[in-house]
Amino acid sequence: MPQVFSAKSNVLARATFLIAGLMLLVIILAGMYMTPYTHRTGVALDQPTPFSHKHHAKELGIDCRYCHTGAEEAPYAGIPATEVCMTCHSQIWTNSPLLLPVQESYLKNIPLRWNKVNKVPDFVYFDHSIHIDRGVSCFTCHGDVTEMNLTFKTNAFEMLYCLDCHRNPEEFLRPTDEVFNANYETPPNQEDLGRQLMEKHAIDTKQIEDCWVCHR
Amino acid sequence: MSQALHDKEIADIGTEQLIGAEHSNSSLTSKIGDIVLKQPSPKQWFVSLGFALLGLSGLLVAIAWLLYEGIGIWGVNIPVGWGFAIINFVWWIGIGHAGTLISAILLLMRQRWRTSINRLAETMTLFAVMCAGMFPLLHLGRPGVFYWLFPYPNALGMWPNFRSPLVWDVFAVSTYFTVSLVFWYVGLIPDLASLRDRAKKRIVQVAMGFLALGWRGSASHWYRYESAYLLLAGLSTPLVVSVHSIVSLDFAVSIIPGWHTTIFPPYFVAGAVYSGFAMVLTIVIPLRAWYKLRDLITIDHLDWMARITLVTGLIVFYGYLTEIFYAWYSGNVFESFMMANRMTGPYSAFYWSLIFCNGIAPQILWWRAARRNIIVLFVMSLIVNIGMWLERFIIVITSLHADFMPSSWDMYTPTFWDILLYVGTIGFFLTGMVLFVRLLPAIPIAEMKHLLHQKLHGHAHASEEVKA
Amino acid sequence: MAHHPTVIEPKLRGFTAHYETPEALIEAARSAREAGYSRLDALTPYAVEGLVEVLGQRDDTVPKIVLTGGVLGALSGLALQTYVAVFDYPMNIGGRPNFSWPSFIPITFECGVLAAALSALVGMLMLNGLPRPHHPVFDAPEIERATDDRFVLFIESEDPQFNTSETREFLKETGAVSVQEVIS
Amino acid sequence: METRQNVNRADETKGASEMPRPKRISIGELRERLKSGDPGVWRSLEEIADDDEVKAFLDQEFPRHTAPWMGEMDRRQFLRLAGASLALAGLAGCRIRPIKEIVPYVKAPENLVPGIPKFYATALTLGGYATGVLVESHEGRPTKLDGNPEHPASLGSTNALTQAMILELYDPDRSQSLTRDGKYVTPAEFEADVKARLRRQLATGGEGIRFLLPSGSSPTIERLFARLQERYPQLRRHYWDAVHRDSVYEGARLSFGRPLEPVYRFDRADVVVSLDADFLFEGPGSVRYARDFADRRRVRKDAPTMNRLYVVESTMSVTGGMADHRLSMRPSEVEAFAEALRSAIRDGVSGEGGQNAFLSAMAQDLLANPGASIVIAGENQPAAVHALVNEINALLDNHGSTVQWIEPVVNPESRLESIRELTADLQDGKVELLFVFGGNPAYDAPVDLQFDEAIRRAGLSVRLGLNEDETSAHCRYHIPLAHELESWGDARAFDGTASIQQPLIEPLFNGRSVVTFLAMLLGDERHEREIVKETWQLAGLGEGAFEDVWSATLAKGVVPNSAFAPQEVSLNPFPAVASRASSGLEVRFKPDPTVYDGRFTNSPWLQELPKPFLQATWDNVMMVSPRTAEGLGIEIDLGAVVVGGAAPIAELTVGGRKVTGAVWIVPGHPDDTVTVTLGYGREKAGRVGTGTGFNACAVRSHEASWFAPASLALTGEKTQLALTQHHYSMENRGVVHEMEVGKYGHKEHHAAHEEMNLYPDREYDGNKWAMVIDTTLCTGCNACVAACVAENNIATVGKDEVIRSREMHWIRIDRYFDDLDNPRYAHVPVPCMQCENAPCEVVCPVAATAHDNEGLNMMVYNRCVGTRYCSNNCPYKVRRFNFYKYTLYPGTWDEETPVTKLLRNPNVTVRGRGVMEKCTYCVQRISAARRRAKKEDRPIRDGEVVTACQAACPTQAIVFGNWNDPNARVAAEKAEPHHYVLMEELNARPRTGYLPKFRNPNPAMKEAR
Repeated sequence: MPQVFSAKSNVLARATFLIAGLMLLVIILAGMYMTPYTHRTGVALDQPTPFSHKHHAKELGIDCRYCHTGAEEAPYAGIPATEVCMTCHSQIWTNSPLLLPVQESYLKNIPLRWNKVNKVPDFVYFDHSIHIDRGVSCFTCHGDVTEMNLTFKTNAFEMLYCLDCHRNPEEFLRPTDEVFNANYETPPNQEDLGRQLMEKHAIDTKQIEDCWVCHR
Repeated sequence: MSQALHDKEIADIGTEQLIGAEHSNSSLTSKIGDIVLKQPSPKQWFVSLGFALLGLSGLLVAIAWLLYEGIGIWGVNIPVGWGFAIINFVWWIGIGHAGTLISAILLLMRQRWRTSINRLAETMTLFAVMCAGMFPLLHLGRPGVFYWLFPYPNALGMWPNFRSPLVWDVFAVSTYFTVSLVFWYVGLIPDLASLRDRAKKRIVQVAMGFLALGWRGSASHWYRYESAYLLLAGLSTPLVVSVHSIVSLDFAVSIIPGWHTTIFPPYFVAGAVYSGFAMVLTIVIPLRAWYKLRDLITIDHLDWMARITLVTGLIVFYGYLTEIFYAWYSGNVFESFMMANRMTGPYSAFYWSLIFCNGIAPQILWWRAARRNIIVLFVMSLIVNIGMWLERFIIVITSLHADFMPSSWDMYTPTFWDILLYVGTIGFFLTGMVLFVRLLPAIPIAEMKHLLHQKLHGHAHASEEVKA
Repeated sequence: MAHHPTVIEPKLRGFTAHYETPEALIEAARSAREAGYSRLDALTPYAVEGLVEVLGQRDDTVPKIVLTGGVLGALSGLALQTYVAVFDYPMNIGGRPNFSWPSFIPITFECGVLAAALSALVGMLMLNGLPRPHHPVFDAPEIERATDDRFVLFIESEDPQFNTSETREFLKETGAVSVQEVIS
Repeated sequence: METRQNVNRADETKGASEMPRPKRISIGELRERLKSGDPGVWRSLEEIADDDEVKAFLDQEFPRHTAPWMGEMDRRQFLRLAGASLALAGLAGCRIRPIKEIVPYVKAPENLVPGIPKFYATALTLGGYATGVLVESHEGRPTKLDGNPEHPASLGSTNALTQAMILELYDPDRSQSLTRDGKYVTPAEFEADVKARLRRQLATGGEGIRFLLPSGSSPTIERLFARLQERYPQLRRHYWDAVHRDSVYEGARLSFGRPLEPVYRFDRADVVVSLDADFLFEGPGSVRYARDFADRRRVRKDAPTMNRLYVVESTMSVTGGMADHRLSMRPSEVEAFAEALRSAIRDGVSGEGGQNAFLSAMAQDLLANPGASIVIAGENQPAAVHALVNEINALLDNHGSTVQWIEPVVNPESRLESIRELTADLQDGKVELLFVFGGNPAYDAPVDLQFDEAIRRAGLSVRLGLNEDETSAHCRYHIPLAHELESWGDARAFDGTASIQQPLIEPLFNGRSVVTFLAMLLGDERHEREIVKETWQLAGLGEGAFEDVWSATLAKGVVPNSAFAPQEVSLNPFPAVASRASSGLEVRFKPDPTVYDGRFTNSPWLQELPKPFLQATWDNVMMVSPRTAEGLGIEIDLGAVVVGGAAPIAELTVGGRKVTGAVWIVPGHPDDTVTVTLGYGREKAGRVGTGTGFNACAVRSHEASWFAPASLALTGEKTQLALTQHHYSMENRGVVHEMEVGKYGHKEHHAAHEEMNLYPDREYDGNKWAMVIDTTLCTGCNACVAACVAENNIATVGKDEVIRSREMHWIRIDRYFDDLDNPRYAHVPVPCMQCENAPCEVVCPVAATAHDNEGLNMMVYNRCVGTRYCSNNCPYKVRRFNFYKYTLYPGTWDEETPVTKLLRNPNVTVRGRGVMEKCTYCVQRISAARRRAKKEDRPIRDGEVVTACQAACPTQAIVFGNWNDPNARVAAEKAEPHHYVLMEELNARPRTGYLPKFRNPNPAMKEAR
């Protein structure tokens, strides 16, 4: 009887088995790698006008709260109303083309439409004010915005990301008066400091790890 | 074959007639192999394929509409959160068990009569488990995220809840399927090889050759093969018991009167085997007629299966009686109401037909005449299939529809879509079986030869020792 | 895995001898061993007891593999559950303790069985050097009967004892139905 | 809850009123524009839709209305898109784009911080009587109503109807535009037309001008009418309410010579006798009455005593369900009973056995409590009964103490007379100009008057209404009426206390309020706010600069000391009445417990609210007693394991008029009586209400306004009712522990099980949330259910789904009774028990439900895969499953009419298809309180977290709080000796507990219940 398969087929046959196994592994790894947890950060989105946090917050030293007024009392930090921009820009750079959209918005009473850079899903209830109040700095989650010419998100707000901090806040907490300080240096004894702050603010990881803290 | 030789066999294996007298090694190879390679399929094959495909298309429609519209198209409600889906799941899983039992447990028990029907039974297991496996996925409110039931690293930092019997199910069922598949395939390898070597068409040669993995029946291969096969059997035996025990825990772990029962695992397993054998009979009886396999699947095989059916049937019936006893003996208001409600409540008709199907009817199998009467056996097998489905219906529905809070009691009525999905899975199952019979050796060739050899030379036992 | 020669020009690979019954084959194999042949193989349609012992090819590694696989599987199953429920994300589920070991038994068991079964399959195939769709012996005439009703003894040409004329003679004497050259 | 002092209210509204309004254009122009596609008219949806700006807003915001998104939206833009929201019908296909946008303000309104709800005080009226409410508003969207603790008619509680008025505001079926004979006209055209006719009336002093109004108590509207009257002295006002109180005022006339309004002081009454009065559930002040009544029934360690309630009634009412002793009789027999009671009280008690035994024992009880008892007669009883009752109260020295008389809050003239006269005048062609404000007379006026036909006889009929209903169909003009939450106004409560109504939102559908409309007739161009303000400037609001007092009053929601002073009354005894009791079957009309007189027929929330004692939804039925049913050959096995909803259809004949509807058996209902409720069988109610139930008004004639001889016959057909409870016996499962108040402290049969647990106990050292529900106080009014629906974005699923037992209510009121003919009822509100050893959690394969550190049973919707295993394993069956995408269902129908999305509570996820949901103890409120407390570095105070059901409950039967706080009310209630939990033997350790149902039977009448 003649051979059904050529000599090469032996190698082939075994190769197929190996490849199948490898593929499985690759798929799993790829799946893990492609989770948003590691992705879509550091990408600046187009905006109606190329607003530079670096210029305003760093070079001019404007405080976060001047524009993001809600941060301290409300769930939403808030995006400044056009009139806030116009408080200065009605005097300076009045004829800069970059500011046309802003002026137009102000005159025609049509809001600017910014693209959302940092967002969490609808079923996540995030409250800026309480984080600020407990000593979580803006820069802890949003990265050093004062170095951004165009704004991008530095962290993907995935559940694990939030859990990192909700599980061990001591690594991130700041004294409340340092929350808005862009030039804050994390002290070498952060761990101890963090624990003191947790003590002070009665922060209980047992409590902030509950599902209902974010999902309702 | 000479008359003398024939007499000798009779002497060898007494009255037991497990393999036609006239058979030799080559005749076995050709008889079984030709079903796949040469012999044109009988018209019944096409008819049954037609029905099967009809059912299959029904399944597809039912699933499509389900995914589009949502669980609401079914009869489920609050309080009866589980309906046909889970009933069918348990039913199918149960049916699967016969396959493993026949091929694994009976192998360990040295029951020679298992050979020749075991391949069919194993295949049945595979398709039954596939049918069963569909339901837990489809009955999810959000089938799209079924994979949350598996533990895998993810950006949520979330894991399944390993305390939940449903997660146990995921592991049990997938393990059960994988192991059964391996067992089935390993058993096929030598037969695939002999088909490869008999095939005339190149394409068939390649196909069979590919699946046979270049098996050439080398002595050392056979040795490792046998020990692996025996080990698989050894593994499947506890597995098959664990699987239906775990399925029964879906109910037993809960607190619902009628579910919260310690006797569930044993009597679920018994029930599984019970229904499984019934299904084997339902499949085998027509098959051996259509393919003229009466000499390979003999009346003795059927007799044996009937006996097992009877035994397991008795265990199941005992289970029912125990339930009734507990309900009375516990003095628990919920338990006793549950039982009273089963017997006299709105679903009592189902309960009593269940008692008939699984309790009364099987008693006829005490009589040898009945066991060896094809018609009786076939009807019996159907009754048992129905009975076992009813059992799951009673367990799921009557327990839920009137449990703790009288204010929440309500009825469950299946909808058209419930039924279509159920019929659909039967279609899927048949399609699988029908195609299998045509495409792969439905009876293990090598093992039959081995059986034949033992039959001709009585030293079966000596050889078994060596094997073990 | 068994390494295998890749060859171009056909040459003699050895002889195959066909027998009617397993008993005949066992006898032939035994005498071949006594004659000092070592590179032997026997091809049979079903497992023939006692053959490997005669050929001295008995190998009991498969059970060991399966045992290891099973134990490892079970342990990793238990480990996963414990890690999740106790260390990674402990939750108060219905007031149960974090380490509710009784609930972990089923999955532990299933993992064990799964791993064991898979290692049985893989172990058996690898030790047998399968898959190997191409093998010189397949070039032997009538070899297909080895999966049908013939019991075949195969003596490789690599065998130090191998000698074209003598080996053929030897096989004839063992009562082979037919002796074939394997050329591939 | 804080009430913001709302100083800048005025500016905001001014600002709002500056927003672009549609230009008034002529039909011709309109046609042009409809062709050209210029968005100028609200009604032209697609045009609006095509307006890029609007579309942009809609696209932008609507898909996310369901989530806490509203952060960055400008109030005015919001109002504009809200107004145009119907346009979304065409745009519903919005999809969430990978990149979401943020739309900040252009000019941020002061005093509005996105994400922080504000609470405004206003008042809503029913039958003219005001109930003070606090409205929760998110970025200008009113989302939830709660009672105003400052308001006498509420004291912080509400009933189900008030809860549902927020949905009435967003009802997508509200009329959108001004029409003449069903075709759109511009307001300009309409005003021109009307003013021309008014001018013609000047000559005749306006004798051709008629107004048909529902009861109202607004001083401003009175003032405007006064001004109209100056101009048109002959102008006449007529009144009509389907649920009228003629007999109350007529009774007062008979007793005191002038119409007066009774105000009852249940807080002072030890013995209460109700003659067919459902005072705990219906009528002015019922919410307050329920509170006062309950306060005398709250059996606790410190005061284990309670008042005693006798109910003699001709139907099965909520009040009757609370009775310690109850006697049911045919409506016409009550009069005789009252007569007998009067003589018993006046001439001393005599007679024993049967009814007399009941009567004499009751009379003795009354006589034993002079000045501390109340006898109260129902609105549906004739004036004679009221006169008799007034006399009885006088004999018992109750006047002035427990029964006070004040000047009528609403116009006391007889509604039946008033509408009869109007109809007559219409038929005589005397009516030139007919204005129909609100109400729905074409549907519910006495059928024999054929008022609907009569309307057409008017020279010009103008309808001001929320919906284009039956009445609008008969009127020439229909003008969209602004909802009370959209307009300025004022109204008085049952005791005369005045409140000022302020708008929470610009009119969504461009409606106008009665005030604006009247002002228009007067040619008064001022904004309605100014007119209302003027009223109170003239009336005076109290000391201090008016502007300050004004805003203070707005913030408070109540005009200080505006309650009417009690009047001195001198009683003229009532002559003996010969019993006019007829024999044979009688029909008894009753406002529907959920859709009232039909104004809520299009409210899915109320349609799906189970009706007390029926547990039926989406239908009204003819209620009969078991015996009567037997007589009629009706077979409904109320004892069945599962009582199906298949109800026989019967034909009810009253005075030759016929109506057919479903019959249902109500244990405790008087024999030979059939109770039918109003408000159903409407033809033009809207997408939800049209075609539900049968129209009782079709047999409700002028003479037989409340009850009449009738006959009932089965037609042989059957219909399916949507019941929410299918088994009525407790099956000895101790769901309710009943005991006589005398036995307080005696531990009876049920001894507390020893706390045992296989597992080490979990510690809850922080807040330990718990709830206690007092079954003695629960009247089964369903206010909690409605409040829960409103607070938690709970979907309504429609009749078919309810029939399939898929209703979504997180809290339900189970109703049990012990006997068919003379039952005792028990109501048990069942929310999630928040078990510590929750059976549901263990079985969830994905840990979507687990425990938090405060012992709450969390349910995470976005994790749920929908196995429904948790529900199966829940012994209390409190979990609810989204079998379909219920956001597409009646009243939730977001995808079709996104306007209802504005109603969403942004702090509660809207659940999608295939997920389980359940009561969360209003965790969103807990969370808000926790964050507030944390910021102030203090623990959460007791009473700081109030669950929606607790807030609404008129009798305050629900108490919620931190069990670990020794001073918390809930801790005290948990410590009550008779506190129990459901199915304790399951050791699920529920956090929700119950107090037993105490009864206070009269020792003298054990046998008669």
